[in-house]
Amino acid sequence: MTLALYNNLATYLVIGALLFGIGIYGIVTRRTLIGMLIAAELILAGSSINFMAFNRFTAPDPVTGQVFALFIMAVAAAEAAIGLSIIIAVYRQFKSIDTEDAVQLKG
Amino acid sequence: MRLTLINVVIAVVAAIAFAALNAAYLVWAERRGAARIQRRPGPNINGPFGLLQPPLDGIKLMAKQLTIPGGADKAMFIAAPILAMFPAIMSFVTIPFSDTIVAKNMNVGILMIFAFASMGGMSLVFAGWSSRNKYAMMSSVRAVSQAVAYEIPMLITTITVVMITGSMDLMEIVRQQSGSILHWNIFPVLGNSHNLLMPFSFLIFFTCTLAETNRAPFDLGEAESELVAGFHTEYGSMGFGLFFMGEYANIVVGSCLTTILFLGGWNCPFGLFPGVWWFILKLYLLIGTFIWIRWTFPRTTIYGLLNLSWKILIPLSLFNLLFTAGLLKVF
Amino acid sequence: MVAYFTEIFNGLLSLFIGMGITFKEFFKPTVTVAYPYETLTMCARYRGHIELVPDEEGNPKCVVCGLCEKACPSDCISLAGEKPEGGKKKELTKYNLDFTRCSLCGSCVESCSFGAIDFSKEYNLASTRKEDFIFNLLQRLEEKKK
Amino acid sequence: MICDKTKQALQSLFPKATPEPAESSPAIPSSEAQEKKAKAPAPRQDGVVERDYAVHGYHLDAQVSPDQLLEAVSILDEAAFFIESITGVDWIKENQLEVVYDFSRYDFDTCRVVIRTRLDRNNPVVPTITGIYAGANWHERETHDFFGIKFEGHPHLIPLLLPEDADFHPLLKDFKA
Amino acid sequence: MNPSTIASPALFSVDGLVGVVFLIMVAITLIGGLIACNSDRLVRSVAGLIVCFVGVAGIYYFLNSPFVAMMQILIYVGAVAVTISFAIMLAAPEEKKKIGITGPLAGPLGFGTAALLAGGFAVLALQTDWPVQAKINDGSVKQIGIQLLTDYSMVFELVSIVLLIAILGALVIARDGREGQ
Amino acid sequence: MNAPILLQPDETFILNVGPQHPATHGVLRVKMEMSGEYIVNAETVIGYIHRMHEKMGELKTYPQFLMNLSRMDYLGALGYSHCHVLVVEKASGIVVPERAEYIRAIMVELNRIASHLFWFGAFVMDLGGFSPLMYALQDREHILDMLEAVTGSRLTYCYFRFGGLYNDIDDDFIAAARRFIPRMRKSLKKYKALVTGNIIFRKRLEGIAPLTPEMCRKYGASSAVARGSGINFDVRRNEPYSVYPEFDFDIPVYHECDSLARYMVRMDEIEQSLRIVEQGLDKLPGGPIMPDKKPKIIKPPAGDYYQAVETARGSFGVRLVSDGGKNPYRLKLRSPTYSNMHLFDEACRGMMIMDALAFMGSLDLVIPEIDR
Repeated sequence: MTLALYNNLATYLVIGALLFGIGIYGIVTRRTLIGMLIAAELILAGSSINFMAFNRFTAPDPVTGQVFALFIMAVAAAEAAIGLSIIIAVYRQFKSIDTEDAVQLKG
Repeated sequence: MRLTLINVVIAVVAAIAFAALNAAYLVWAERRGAARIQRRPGPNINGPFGLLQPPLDGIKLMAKQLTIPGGADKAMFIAAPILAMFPAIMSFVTIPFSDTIVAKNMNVGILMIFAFASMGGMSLVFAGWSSRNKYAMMSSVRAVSQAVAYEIPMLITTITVVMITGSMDLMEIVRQQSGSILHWNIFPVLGNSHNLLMPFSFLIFFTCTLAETNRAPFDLGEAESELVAGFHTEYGSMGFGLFFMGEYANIVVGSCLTTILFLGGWNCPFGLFPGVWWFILKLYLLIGTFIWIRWTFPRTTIYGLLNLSWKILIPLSLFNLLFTAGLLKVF
Repeated sequence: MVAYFTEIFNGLLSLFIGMGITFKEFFKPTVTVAYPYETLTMCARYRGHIELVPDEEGNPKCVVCGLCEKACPSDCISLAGEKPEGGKKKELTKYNLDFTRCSLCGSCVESCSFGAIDFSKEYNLASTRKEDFIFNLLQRLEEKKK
Repeated sequence: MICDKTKQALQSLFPKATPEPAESSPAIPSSEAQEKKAKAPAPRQDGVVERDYAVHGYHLDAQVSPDQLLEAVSILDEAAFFIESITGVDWIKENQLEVVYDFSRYDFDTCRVVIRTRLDRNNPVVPTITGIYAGANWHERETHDFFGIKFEGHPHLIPLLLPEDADFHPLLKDFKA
Repeated sequence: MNPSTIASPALFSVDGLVGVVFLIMVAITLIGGLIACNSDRLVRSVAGLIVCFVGVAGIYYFLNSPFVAMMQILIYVGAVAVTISFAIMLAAPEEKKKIGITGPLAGPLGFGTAALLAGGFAVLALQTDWPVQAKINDGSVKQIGIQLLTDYSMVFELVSIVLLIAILGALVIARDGREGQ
Repeated sequence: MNAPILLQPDETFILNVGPQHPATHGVLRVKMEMSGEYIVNAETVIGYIHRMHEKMGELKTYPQFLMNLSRMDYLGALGYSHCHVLVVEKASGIVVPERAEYIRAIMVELNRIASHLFWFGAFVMDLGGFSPLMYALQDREHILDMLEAVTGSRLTYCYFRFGGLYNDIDDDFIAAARRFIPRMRKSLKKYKALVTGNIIFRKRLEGIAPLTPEMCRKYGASSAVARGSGINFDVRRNEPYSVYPEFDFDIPVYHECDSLARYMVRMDEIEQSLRIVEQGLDKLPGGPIMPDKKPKIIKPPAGDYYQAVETARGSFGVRLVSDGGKNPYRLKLRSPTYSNMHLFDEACRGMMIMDALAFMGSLDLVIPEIDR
């Protein structure tokens, strides 16, 4: 049975859920902004997998999910660019990318 | 599924063998070629024309101890050279050498090569970072900016070709160029587009290939007069050997891609007897040009390299893209 | 705009010119000598380490005046001689050259007014031991005589 | 021409000695008697002497006291001389160290100027000229290495050519290796 | 498509090997994800991220869409990971700094939350009886292109504007800091 | 140098370039304080192969010290010997036969070409081009062959003697030199097309490391470093010595002050040296190569003497302080690269490391000559 898992929707959904969980765990426990960004990318990947899986197994239109995954990628790329430029700006300001050190951001 | 899987397994093995053999003998060719250009004999002691030099060098490298510098990130230090080889071998899987010699033809073949080529840059970053060596670190920073800068014009130029052929399938791209040299994408006089700017596309693409494979004159990552040996300063033994093989495997992949996209793949220039030999001939002519260029020019600077990409290649390739789009609309 | 394109064009042209030159060189014959397999003949004035010059009978011409020893800037020559019983001239009993310190300046040969020492044409001297380069020139001369 | 001007300027450093007598002072009467210099029992007096270029290879030879040094060097700097070298000479018999500054010119108005100053061998201290000629830095460090002459105010007076921990001064005449 | 209805193929049959490859892909995805979130050096995190995304790309390949799989590698590995590692090199000169948890409870709490969420989703995924569509997409790029330029053309344009703004914004933010020096 | 200079002094790291680094041409160490690729501060550390030639000079007699000079600079050895013999001849009043002076000039100029050729190759190799080095070495080999046939050695010649020469040149040498001149001119054309005109090469050097004439003066720079900064200074012209006034040659001067100007000066100098050799061969007088009367033991009268010559690397000077004895009382060797190298610390601030190393190459360093 295990070797036929690739033909099963639930497998993909579980993988997506696990990635999502890993991402959430990372976001909570990570202390640096870059670490958080990496964790956020994992969450996005988890949701992408869900879209792709539904696209493969259940969607009436066979490309909708793929299009969504592509959009998620575009948004993730934009997010990475903006996020990292913010991180660099924060670093320039505080000489650290540790969230604890950047508390002054709260104003 | 049955045949493809076996094909993939065979292909991966064949690709590794091809890459390793190529790497070994391209080193020999490079040394002989450089020697000829400099009017020296080059390696000529081991075997006829020094042909046994590469395997002996390989044995020497394997016999050496792999030293890991203190303070280095061990796991990544070991992983980096493997990561350098991996993308090139994956790319071989989808490269069609002829009508029949292809491991797994994909309808997104170009994309696959670019996807894996983009991983190559990361291996330099990891190697440089994990060595804990300032020269290696500087080299990896250079490698990143170089990889980013040259991927863009390369992809734009590739899109130009994809627009002409209307396919990302490498075999389909070659098939559309069948016939004489005038059908090839480099001079598409009789092809499905009459784009006069294609020779320039070819030049842009070739330049980007040089830069993406870290070859002279864009070998800033291992600029020996500045960074000693760059990202592989701390590597010895097969770690160095893998980087070396990876570099040559990347050259082969880059040349294969250039051949397929612009030089008509396995088609003959006169439209006769297409076959794998034409592909091999073109491939090695291109690689010869790589070697020829390396031993002719000095190295660029890092800002010269970035200026070339952002100020010359990207505007020109974008203009070329628009021109091609307009041409396709008109005809 | 025109300048932009002329620069690109001229740049490309210079690159092709350069490649043309290396292409031409590619087909020229090699100029190097595969050293251990082929060797060059040394020119007549080549200055190797010094060697004692024999007279017609094969004995050293040296008269043990010691000028070479004095002329040497690096003190690499040490020689000794003694008057044999009944003989008029001093005879050479020891002539050592410490080649590890020699800088091949040729002062010794120049200082010799009897033509008793000369440069050898040996150039491929290699050894793993320092002692191999302390030459006993007298002994070398005797070996040559045989 | 620039030689004369520089000579005038340098001579103004020595108010009490009138220009010509300084040259014919008993210690150094003329360039012909130069040979006696080393053997002369009394060290040379401060002053400017014009030398025969064909014999000595320089035009002006000025001996100044250490506190006049900066002034003399400034005169040369204003006259656009470049620094050729700085070195020392150990006059052990007179228990003195001499610091020799060579200056020359880039233009065709050739004039080589040598400025020397004599120091007590037991306490050789001389002001640095790195403030005027940045290129004196290494030359002074080298002179410090070889003679132990201290250049007061030098920004980085550590051994240059000798090992970092060298505490010997090899060009002193009483140095034995 | 109830799991129980599918017979498991033999291990050394072709289908079985495909299954093994799939499991390897899943494993490297999860292991990569764990490395990305748990390593104490950021560069290792990036390496984990890359491994994870290569695995995700493999999973996409199994979902019959090689195009998205390749785009996943191209964009995430070639662009996002490179950018992140660039940022690490620019911003984190001291790597030895402890990147730990924010408080004594944050670890267990984070783990609890994550486990709860992931477990919930997983249970939901396994319990629901998903409607099954027999039609399987052919993974063709053409279809995606047509969809992008017809049904989703507005979104497509908006995404390009978002990307443009992101690039400009990133440049502005990064430059501001530099001029402040 | 279009890139903005990103100087963040609080985020610098120290990069040790040397003593075993492929770009430093020997055992030179530069401690660079870097901010990314930019140099904030540099400190050159020299002296790794210091041999105390000056003390050796004091301990040896004049003839014994002769061969030390050629060890100072292994690429342009003859110029250094020339200076030493000139100052001792001047001090002891030895008159050198005209033929010997002509031969000296020819030899020194050939040696200068050889040195510049090696520099050319090594410089292009610093910039990453390897083949020009081999081409330059091939041309240099012709010169070395010629010099070897006359002097007996290839690199560290001990050819000049007080009053004349070690031995005379023969017809073979003259024929070889005459053959060499057109061949070298042809090679120069090749270098011009292969290297000088190359866009990559020019882009790397144009505007890099501008040295103002004022800075050259403060550091006492000479040779191409000064002439590339618009200073028309060549000891052969400014203080003519030997038979140089007899020759018609130009001093190449460039006003761009950048690394390319320094490169161009040296390449033009090769051409000028060829002209000198050509004229020297034409004008070569007959006669002896050693003076008729020469003191048996060299004992210059007490006093101090200075002689400067233009070697391949710039204005080399020997200050001889004699006390009338057999040994010099003090022998100061003023080496040109010492002053030229000193510039580097100040000039490379704010430069990128690759430009700084290109700049270092353009200074034409020979480390034994700095360290003496």
